[in-house]
Amino acid sequence: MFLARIYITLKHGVLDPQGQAVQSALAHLGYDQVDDLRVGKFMELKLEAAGADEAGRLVDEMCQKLLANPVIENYRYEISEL
Amino acid sequence: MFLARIYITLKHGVLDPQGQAVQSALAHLGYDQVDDLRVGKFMELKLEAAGADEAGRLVDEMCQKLLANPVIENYRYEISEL
Amino acid sequence: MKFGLIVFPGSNCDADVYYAVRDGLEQPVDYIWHKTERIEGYDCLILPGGFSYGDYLRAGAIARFSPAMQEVARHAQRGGLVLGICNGFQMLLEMGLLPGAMRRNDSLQFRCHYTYLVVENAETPFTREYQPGQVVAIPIAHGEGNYYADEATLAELEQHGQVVFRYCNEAGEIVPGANPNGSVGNIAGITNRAGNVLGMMPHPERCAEAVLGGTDGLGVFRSIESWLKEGGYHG
Amino acid sequence: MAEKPVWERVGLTQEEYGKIVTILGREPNQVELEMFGLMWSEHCSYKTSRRHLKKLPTTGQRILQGPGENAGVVDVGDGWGVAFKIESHNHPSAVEPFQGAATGVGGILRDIFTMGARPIAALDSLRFGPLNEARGKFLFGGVVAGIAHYGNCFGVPTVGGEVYFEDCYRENPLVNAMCVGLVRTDRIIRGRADGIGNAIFLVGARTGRDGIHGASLLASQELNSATEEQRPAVQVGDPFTEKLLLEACLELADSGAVIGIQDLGAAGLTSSSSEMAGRSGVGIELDVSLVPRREEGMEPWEVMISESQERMLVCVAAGREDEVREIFEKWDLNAALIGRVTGDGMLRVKDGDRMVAEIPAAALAQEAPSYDRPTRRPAYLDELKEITAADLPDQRPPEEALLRLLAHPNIASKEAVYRQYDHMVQTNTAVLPGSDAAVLRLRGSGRGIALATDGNGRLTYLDPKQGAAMAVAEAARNVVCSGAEPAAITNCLNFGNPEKPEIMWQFVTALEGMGEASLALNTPVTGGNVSFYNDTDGRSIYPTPVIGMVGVLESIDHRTTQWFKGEGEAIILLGGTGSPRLGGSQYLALVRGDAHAALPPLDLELEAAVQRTCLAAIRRGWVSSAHDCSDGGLAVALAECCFTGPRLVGASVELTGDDRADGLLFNEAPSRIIVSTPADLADQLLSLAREHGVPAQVIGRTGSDRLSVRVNHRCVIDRPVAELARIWREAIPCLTSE
Ligand SMILES: Nc1ncnc2c1ncn2[C@@H]1O[C@H](COP(=O)(O)OP(=O)(O)O)[C@@H](O)[C@H]1O
Ligand SMILES: [Mg+2]
Repeated sequence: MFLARIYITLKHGVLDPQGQAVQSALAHLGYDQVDDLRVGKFMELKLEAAGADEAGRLVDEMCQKLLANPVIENYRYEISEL
Repeated sequence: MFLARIYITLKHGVLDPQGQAVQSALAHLGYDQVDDLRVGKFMELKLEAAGADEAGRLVDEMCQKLLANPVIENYRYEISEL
Repeated sequence: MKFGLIVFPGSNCDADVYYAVRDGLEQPVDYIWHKTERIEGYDCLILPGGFSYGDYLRAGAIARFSPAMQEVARHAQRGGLVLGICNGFQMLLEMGLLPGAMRRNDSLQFRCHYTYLVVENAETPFTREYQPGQVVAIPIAHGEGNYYADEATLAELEQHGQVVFRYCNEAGEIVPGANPNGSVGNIAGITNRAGNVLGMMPHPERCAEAVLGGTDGLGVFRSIESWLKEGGYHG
Repeated sequence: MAEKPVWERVGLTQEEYGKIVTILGREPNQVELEMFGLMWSEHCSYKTSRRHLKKLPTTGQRILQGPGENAGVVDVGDGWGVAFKIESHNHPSAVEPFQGAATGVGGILRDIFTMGARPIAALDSLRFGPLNEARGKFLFGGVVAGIAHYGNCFGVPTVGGEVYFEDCYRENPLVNAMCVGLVRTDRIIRGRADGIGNAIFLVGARTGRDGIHGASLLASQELNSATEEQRPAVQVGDPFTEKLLLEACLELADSGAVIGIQDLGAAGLTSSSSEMAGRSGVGIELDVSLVPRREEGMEPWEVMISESQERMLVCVAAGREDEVREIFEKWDLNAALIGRVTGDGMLRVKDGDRMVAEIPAAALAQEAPSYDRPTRRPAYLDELKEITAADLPDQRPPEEALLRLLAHPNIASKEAVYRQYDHMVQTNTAVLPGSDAAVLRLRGSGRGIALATDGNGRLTYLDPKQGAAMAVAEAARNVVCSGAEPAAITNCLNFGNPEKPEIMWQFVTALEGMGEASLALNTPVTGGNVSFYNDTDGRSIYPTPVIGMVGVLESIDHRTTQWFKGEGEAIILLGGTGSPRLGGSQYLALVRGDAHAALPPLDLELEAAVQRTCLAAIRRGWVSSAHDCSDGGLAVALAECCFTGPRLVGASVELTGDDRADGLLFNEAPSRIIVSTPADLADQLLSLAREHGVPAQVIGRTGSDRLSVRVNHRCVIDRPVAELARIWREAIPCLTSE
């Protein structure tokens, strides 16, 4: 059994309205030293696989097919054995 | 200048509708070896601070005040110098 | 009697509530910009629906820091009436005036349609013009209305009659099929312990006029009116 | 490999490049070339369509603003105008359905509030490939969610629209968004920059590299694997910023400091500045270094053509600049003074002190090339036959056909779509989605408006002229059924590659039909949008003109819905039992696999008379329900009358005619309306129809919990309404959850 941690982020240059709004809310709260705030997704899942390589291959596939939107998002992931 | 990576996840025991939906969509695609999928948020931000400790303290405050909702969410973060 | 309606960047049901109070209830009402630091002379403050700050991060999370929100909290503390509708309910949760939190609808989709609600507590200042157990038709329109509270909190809510509205079917049965968003216990609206703060996901202002297809929502406004007339706290 | 010639890199021809050199009297520099490339693209210049669009009727009593501005405006009385327009976002939605559709909504909203109008309603007309395929589901789900995301957050009710599924839209979906706004007639703002020395502000979101070489180029060429490469250009919509921009712009309009406003759409700053200057016959000088940026290191040409969303160009009276700054500050938006109006007609772009472009503004906007492309009548039209029920080998039991039609996604309930849209916000929606047209009350006036979109690519493919006319007729019929008088239309013309003579013929011929129908039904065209190059790997979509219709209700009390209200009422069919021809019908597609055959005829005089009769009867208070017959013919329309309301009402119907039962039940001849009326008023209604020269007959009565239909005294349909309703309701949710 493996644990996958997946990080999905907006591609560079793609507008992040959410990040903008959160950053300006932080600024209003006095945290004006904050910059370049971007909001992405973080997923955790468990999966059965023959080995870490196999698990990585599967997770990569899932990201491409469903978890990330390749048109505007990048993804990366970490696999660890449970 | 520091980079903060913030991970916000739903607390254990709080049902995650999004995680469930994604997991069942994966199962539809044939990935039925996946389990316990949870969807959270991932934020990256840059900030000025006197040192890593100070940066950590600030990020922790921001999480408590705004970035996470303590009723249903947990957060953790990593600070690295840029 | 005077109503105050707090307007946030991204509010979009503010005018609807305004007209429901002004034309439906025929009572005076003012818009109050969220940056207002001193709010005096209002008997009921309303947080309208919409997408304050785009609902980015979490619905209602950013709005709670507006200066006007401190005034709303102060008004509530003194026993004044506060009504949060939809996004307003979400704000009340985020600022802790009401317990619990909202998650995304279990369908993961925005939902807009009429729902049936059963009035579980008809003794609050917001529901006293309804009959206990009355079934009313009031529309919802939200993507994050999936109410959550832990078991202890839920038990408290139940024990003190704080669950005011639940989603039900036309016959008034509280069944899973009548739950549009996955809320625990089909909860659609709750009050605080003192009963002077109500948060509800459905939009009573959308059915306060016959031309809109229903008037069941008017009961919420009429209740507030009668409560105030009978000596409820005036700001 | 030889390098591409410069003109090709910006999508122009050698001749067009030559014309630019003549205009400038020199070679263009890179900034200028990029600007010309976009402005002279098909998408921005209408170089193919312009001369043909001119033939549409555009004037009428109610028309306050026809084509040429950001939106048309009709007079609805009491000093109020309704601004409205429809626009396509087909190619961006094919690449990224959610954001493509969302930014499509954002764009059309801006077109409305640039006019000084507050958006009060949105509609969407959508086409996808089959819903039982993964791509169809993916695009459908993403597009609907994207429209919901933007419209709901912005706070405009999405009150209507249409969705069809056909093979030809598999790779190239259609996403047409319409917006309707309300404006005081003396407060209409236009996209002008009058008055030398007046200030030019860029307001709203900051500028990034969004959509550079994206939207306009995408819309001006066919989709193929090369377009995949353009993905990084995808724009993300920010409805929250748009909402702030709306409030700020309307506040600015109230201040009286505004001379004109122009939204930034395709070709961004280039098109907005040159169009404003062009309309006013002035010049504009602006400095790109003053443009607030989101990204570092942007070149002047990138700033000039960026398609970042949620921005407006505003011309403000000199001396009142601070008022603008104050208003935008209140709404946490940028307002940058980037230039001034000049007197010499030149668009001058500086980067600080450096001049980077100098072009006559009119050359970019109004003097773009215009082509009279060759046309050829497509050969397939000559092969179409007339098919009637008798030509179909064996008759299916009509009841079975009805059940299958009700479950077809083109006919089944669209609730799965519109329940994702907030269709009630602003509390004006008096008839919610689910009837022939949406009705909005106009607060305080006692009047209302009815809104519908209609288009039928299949019919237009089979007969471009009549198909386009039928779209106008159906849209008008829909608003009439809702109690409104048709007032004006906007159109979105979705076609294939116009460089193919057959496509061009479809386009020109469809416009003729649209023009004729608009004249006959007294609904002038106030504007619209053309989307060409809807082809994938050489195959074109059906020619799909979509009509957005605005009708006016004299009194909101005239609003009428399509469903039967109660027992014992007379059911009257206005317009007759139709035509034996089955071409284009859902029924023919069902039994034969395709519907390619000659269309039933359209008689515009009859159409107008049917509509007049229905409206007169509604105004006299005789009509309990009115529903037009369209997809699936009379049988499907009857079933819908039974189960689309808040409670189910059965009906027993008796038809007679020469045609076979399936022909009578399922033909899709136009100009027919099913009306229900209290039994004692039926005779009056029939004689009213006679006065208008409209065939009309009582075909049955409401009552019971079944729909029973007899044709020539033989029972052909007899089913519980609840069962029909279930089939119709569950079809789309079922298909999408598979
Ligand atoms: N099919 C059409 N029929 C009539 N007018 C049209 C049509 N297509 C475009 N127009 C008009 O041409 C002008 C330019 O259209 P468009 O480029 O879509 O406007 P915008 O720049 O506001 O997006 C508009 O005034 C529009 O109403
Ligand atoms: Mg425009």
